[in-house]
Amino acid sequence: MTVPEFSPAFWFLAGAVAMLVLPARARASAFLLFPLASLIHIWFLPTGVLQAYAYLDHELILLRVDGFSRGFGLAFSLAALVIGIFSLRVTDRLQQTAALFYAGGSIGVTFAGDFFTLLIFWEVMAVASAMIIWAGPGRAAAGAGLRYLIFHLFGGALLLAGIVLLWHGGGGLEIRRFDAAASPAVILILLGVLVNAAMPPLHAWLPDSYPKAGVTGSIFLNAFTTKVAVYVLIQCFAGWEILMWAGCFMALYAVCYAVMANDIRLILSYHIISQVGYMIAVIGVGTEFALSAASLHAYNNIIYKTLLFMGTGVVLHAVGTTRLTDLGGLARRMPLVVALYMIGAFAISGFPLFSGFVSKAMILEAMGENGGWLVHVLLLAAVGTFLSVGIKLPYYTWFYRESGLEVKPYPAHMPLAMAILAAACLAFGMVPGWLFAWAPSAVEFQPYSVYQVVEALQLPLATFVAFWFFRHKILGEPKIALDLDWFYRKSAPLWETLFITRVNRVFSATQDILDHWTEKAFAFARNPARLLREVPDRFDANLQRADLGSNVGLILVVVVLLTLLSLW
Amino acid sequence: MKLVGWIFLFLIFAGTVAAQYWDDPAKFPAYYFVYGLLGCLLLLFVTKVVAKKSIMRKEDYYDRS
Amino acid sequence: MVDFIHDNYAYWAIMLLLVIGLYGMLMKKNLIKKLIGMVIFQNSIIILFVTAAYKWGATVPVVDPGRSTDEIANYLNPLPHTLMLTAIVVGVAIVGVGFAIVISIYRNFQTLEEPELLERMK
Amino acid sequence: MTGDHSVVLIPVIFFTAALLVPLCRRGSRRWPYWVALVSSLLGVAASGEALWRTLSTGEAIHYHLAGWRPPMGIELIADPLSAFFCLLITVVTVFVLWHGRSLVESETPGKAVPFYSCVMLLLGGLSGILLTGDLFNLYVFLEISSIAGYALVAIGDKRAPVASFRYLILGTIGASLYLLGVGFLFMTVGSLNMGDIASVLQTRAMSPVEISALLLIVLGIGVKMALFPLHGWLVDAYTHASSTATSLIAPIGTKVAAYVLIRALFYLFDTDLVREGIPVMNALAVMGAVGMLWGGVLAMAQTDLKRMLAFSSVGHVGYIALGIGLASPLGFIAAVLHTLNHSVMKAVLFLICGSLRQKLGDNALDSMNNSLRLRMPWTMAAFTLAAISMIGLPPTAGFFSKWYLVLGSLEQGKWHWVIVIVLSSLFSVVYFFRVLERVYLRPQEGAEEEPAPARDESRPSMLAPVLILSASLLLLGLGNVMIVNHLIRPMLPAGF
Repeated sequence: MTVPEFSPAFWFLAGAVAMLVLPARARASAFLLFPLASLIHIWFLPTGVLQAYAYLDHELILLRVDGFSRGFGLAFSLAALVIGIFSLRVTDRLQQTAALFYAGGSIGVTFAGDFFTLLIFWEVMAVASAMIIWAGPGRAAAGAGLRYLIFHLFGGALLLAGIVLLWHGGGGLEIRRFDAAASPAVILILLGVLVNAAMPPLHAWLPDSYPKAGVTGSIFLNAFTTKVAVYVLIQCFAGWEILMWAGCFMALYAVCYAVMANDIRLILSYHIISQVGYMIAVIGVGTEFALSAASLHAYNNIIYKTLLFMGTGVVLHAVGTTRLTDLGGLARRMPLVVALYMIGAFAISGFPLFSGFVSKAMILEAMGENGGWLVHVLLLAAVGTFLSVGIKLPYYTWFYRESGLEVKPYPAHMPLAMAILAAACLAFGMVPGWLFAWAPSAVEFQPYSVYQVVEALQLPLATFVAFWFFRHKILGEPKIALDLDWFYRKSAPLWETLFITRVNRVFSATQDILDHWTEKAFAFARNPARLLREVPDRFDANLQRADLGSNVGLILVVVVLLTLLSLW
Repeated sequence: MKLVGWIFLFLIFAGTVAAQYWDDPAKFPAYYFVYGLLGCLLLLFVTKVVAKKSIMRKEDYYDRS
Repeated sequence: MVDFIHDNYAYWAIMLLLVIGLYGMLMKKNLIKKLIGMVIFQNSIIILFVTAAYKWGATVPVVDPGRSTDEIANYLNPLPHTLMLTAIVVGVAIVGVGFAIVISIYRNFQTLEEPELLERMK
Repeated sequence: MTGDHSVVLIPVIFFTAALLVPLCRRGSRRWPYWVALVSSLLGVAASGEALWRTLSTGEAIHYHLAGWRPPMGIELIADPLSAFFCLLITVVTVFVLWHGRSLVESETPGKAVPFYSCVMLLLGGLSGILLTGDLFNLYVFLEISSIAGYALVAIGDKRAPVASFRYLILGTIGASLYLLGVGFLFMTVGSLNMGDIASVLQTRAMSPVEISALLLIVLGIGVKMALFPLHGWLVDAYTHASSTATSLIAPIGTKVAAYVLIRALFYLFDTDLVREGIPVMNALAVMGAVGMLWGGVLAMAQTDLKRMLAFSSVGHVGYIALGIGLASPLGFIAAVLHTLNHSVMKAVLFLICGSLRQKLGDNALDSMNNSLRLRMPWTMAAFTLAAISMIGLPPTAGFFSKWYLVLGSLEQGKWHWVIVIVLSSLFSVVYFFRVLERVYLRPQEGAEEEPAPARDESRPSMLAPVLILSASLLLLGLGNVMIVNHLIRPMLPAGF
C-alpha cells in the first residue's frame, strides 16, 4: 500500500487548526481522528528519506523514516489517541489546540531528518506545552508555565547556538550519530537536548510544572517532551560513555525525591526523570542491543506512565486534591481504577508478566555487560521505584485510613482509556515477541530466565517488607522537598532587581546623562558661564525628550565625523 | 496484613531462593532480597532522616517572599 | 591662498549661509527662528546649485546670432536653474506647512519658546 | 517607449486621488474613504502587474516621461526591487485603510478629508521615489511624501503638532543634505540620471567630492530612515500621530528610505569601491547595531504600548541597516526580507494599537490585564503572533530575516554582529513578554467580585485586516525560501 509521503506531524497541525474552528460539541470526538490518521499513516510509511526540500546550501528533510522514528512515532500517536479518549469530556479550546500542536511538534521532531527542521518543531513543542500548563488551574500554573517556557526557550537557544556552530563548522545539518570526540557545537546541542530530557541539574522545570497542569494536561505532558529528547539522544549520542554515568545518577537522584514527595503527581513526575535515566544510561552503552532496549523501554514507558498519570488524573477529577496527606481509603469507591493503576505500577516496577519487566531486563542485561557495578545503582533505583509508585502512592491514596473525602462520579471513558493501556502492558509483558516486533533491529533475547525472574521478585519483596514495618513513619507531613528550582524561584526578586530594575535604571540614567551632556555642551557653546547650572530632573522615559537643537547637533556631529573619517 | 498474606509472600521468597540455588549454586541465593532490604532502608534513611533536616520546607515556602 | 579665497568667494558666502542656518536651528529657542534657520539652510543649497551652473561671459541658452553655438562656453546650462525653481517651490511648501504647524502648536500650548513648550508637554 | 503605462500610472493614480478626495467631499461622507481605498487597490493592481512583468521578462521596464529620452528627460524605471517595494507599500496601505474606516472618524473627527488626501499624497510621493530614475526627481518626490507625512503626523493628539514640527525640521535637514549630495554629484558627473551616473562612477575611482556626495546622500536619507543617532523625530511622531496615521507611516515610510539607501549604495555607486575605499558600509552596520540595542533598551523602559513599538522600530531599522552594511548577497537578502517582514509585523502591531485605543481609550501598558484576553481574544492572538515574529521565533517571518542576517555576519566572520542580534532579540523578548504577561496572566483588580468581562471584539472591518496580516506572517515565514529565490534573488545587483 502506498501512502502520501509527508510528515505525519501535519495530521496533528491540521487537527490543531481544525480545533480552532470546530464547535465545542464536535471538538473532543474530532480530536481522536488526527492521532488515528497519523497512526495508520506511520504504520504504512516505507523507510528512507521521503520528503526533502533544498534550502540555501543544504536540505530540509521533513520526513525521514527509520526503525527508531517509526517506533517512537507509533508510540506518540497511540498515546495521543488514548489520552484523547481519556479527555473526551474536555471542552477547553486552548488546551485541545495546544495538545495537538504539542503532539504534532513531537512527531515532527521524530521524523525530522535535519537539525533545522528539528529546531522548528522543537520550538513548537516548547510553546504548545507551555500553553497546556497555562491551561491548568490557578496562579501556580501561570507562574510555573512562565518558568517552564523560559527554561525551554533557554534550551532552544542552546540548541540553536549548537546548530549555527555546526553549520558554520561545515558539518552538514542532517541528523546523524556524533563521535564522542566533543566539539563545542555538539556539546551545545547535547545540552539543549538534555534540558528537554530533564537531566539534573537541568531538570527543575519538570517537577515544578507538571503537577500544576490540569487533569488531562499533565497526562499529555508526561508522554512527549522527555521521550522526544530520548529519541534524539538515541539518534545522535549513542555510545557516549558519559551518558551511562549521567543516566544512573539521574535515575537515583529522582527516585530519592519521589520518595520524599507528598503530591502523587509530583511522585510520578520525578519518576519520569528516573525512568528517562534508565534509558539514557543504556543509550550510553550504545550497542545495537542497548539502543533497542532504550527505545523499547521508552515505548513501554509512554504506555505505563500515561496509565499511571491517568490514575492520578481520575483521583484529582473525583476528589479535587492530590496530596497524600489528605487522601486515603478511596479504594472501595473506585475499585476498577485501583486495579488498572496497579497494572501500571507493576509494569513500571518491572514485575514479571508486565511490560516493564521485559525492557528493564534488557536494560539490566546491556548495563551488566558494559557498565560494571553501575547496574547496582539502577537496581537501587528500581527499589525506590517500587517503593514510591508501587506501594507508597497506592497505599496512602486508596487504603491506609478513611479520609472522608467526597468522591465525585467520573465518566466511564476514563477507565476505558486506562484499560486499553493496561491491556497493552499485560500483552507486552506476557508475549515479549509482540514488543520485540517494534524494535528497530531484530532482538534475540529471552527475558524470562531464572536469574531475571528471581531478581525481579526478590527486590520488590524486600522493599515491601521494609515498607510494611515503617508504614506509619513514611507518610510524613505535608511538606515539599527543595529541588534545584530553588535557585531560580527563590532568587527571582534578586534577578529582577539586578537585571530589570537596575538595568532599566542604568539605561535611563545613561539617557539622562547623554541628554544632560548634550544640553550642557550646547549650553556651554552658547554661554560658557552656564556650565555651572544645576542638573535637570530625573529622566522619565515617556516624557523626557531632548530639545530639537540636540537632535540637529547629533546629525551635524555624525555628518562631520563620518566625512572626516572617509576623507582622511 | 493477614497471616495468609505473609505466608504467600514467604512462599514466593522460598520459591525464588530455591530457583536461584538450582540455577547457580555458587551464588548467594537471597542476594537480591538482602540488597533490596538494605537499599530500601538506605533510601528511607536518606530521604526521611537526612533530607528532613536539610531540604524539607513548608508547602507555602515559595509563596512567602 | 588669497586667490583661493578670492576666486571662490561665492562658495564662501554659501558656506556662511549654511552655517547661519544651522546655527539658527541649533541655538535659537523660538520655533519661528528655528524655521527661519531652516529656510536659510535650504536656500544656501539652492544658491549652491545656481552658482555652480554659472559661467563667466556666457549667456542664457537662447540662440544669439553674435555668438557661436559650437562653443559650449558661450551658453549656460539651464538645467540647474530650472531644477532650483522646483526646489524653491518645494521649500515654500515646506515653510507653509511649518507655519501652519507652528500656529497649531501655539493654539495648543500658548507658547513658542522650546524649553517652556517641552515643560508644558509633560 | 512602449505602450506600457502601468509604471507611470502608479504615482498618477495617487496624485489624482489626492485631488479627487477634497473634490468629492460634497457627496456622501464616505466618498473620500472609498476614493482612497479604490485608488490604493488600483495601485496594488498596477504595481503587481509591473512586478509580474519585470520578473517574468527579467528586464526592467523603462518609461520616458512625455517621450523625452534620458538624460534630457526623466525616466521612470520599474525593476524587481522598485516594483516589489511599490507592491509592498500599496498592499500595506490597502489593509491600513480597510482597518481605519471608522477609526479615522472617531479619533480625528471632521478631519477625514485632509487625512485621506494626505494619505494619497504620501503614497504618490513614496511610489514616485521608488520608480524614478532621476536623482533630483527623487528629491522632489521625497519632499512631497515628507510634506504629506508632516501633515499626517500633525493630525493627531494635542502634542502631535510639536512632534510634527520636530519631524519637519529634522526631515528638511535630511532632505537638504541629500540635495547637497546630489549637487556635488551633478557638478562632477554632469548628469542626474541614475543609469548615466552609475555608468560613469563604476568605471573610475571616486574623487573626494564624490565621496562627500555619497556620504551626504547616505546620511540625508539616514535621517528619513531614522537610522540610530539620526532618529530623533521618529519616536514622538509615531507616538502622537493618530493610530491610523502611525500604522501607515511606520511600516512604509522608513522602508522607502531604506530602498533609496539600497539603490544608492548597490546600484548607483560601485559597491566594491565603496566597501574598500570609505568606511560608510561599516559605519552603517555600526549605526544599525547600536540602534538595535538602543531601541531595544529604551523600548523596555516605556510604559506606553505605542511608544514602545516606536522604539522597537528604531531597533528594526537597525536590522535593515546592518543587512545593507554587510554589503554581501546574504546581507542584501536579509535587508530586503526584513523590510518586507517588518512592514507586515509593524502594520499588525500598530493596527492593534488602534483597535485597543478604540476600546480602552489609550495604549497605557499599566491598564492592560487579562480581561483583554477575554474581551478581544482574536486581536490578542494576532498580537501574540506578531510579537513572536518580532522576537524572531521560527517558523514566523521574523525569524528568517534574522537568520539570513546571522548567516551573512558569519559568512564574513563577524561574530560581534551575531552577539548584537541575539542580544537585541532577547531585549525584544523582554519587552514583548511584558505586554503578553499582562494580557494573558495578570488578573484584573478585584477580579473575584466582578463577573468575567464579556466578549467585546473590535468590529469585523478592523479585525479582518489584522487577522489576515498576522496570518500572512506565518505564510511569509513558511514561504521564505520561495520569496528569497523567486523574488529577492532577481533583485541582486549585477556585481553580486
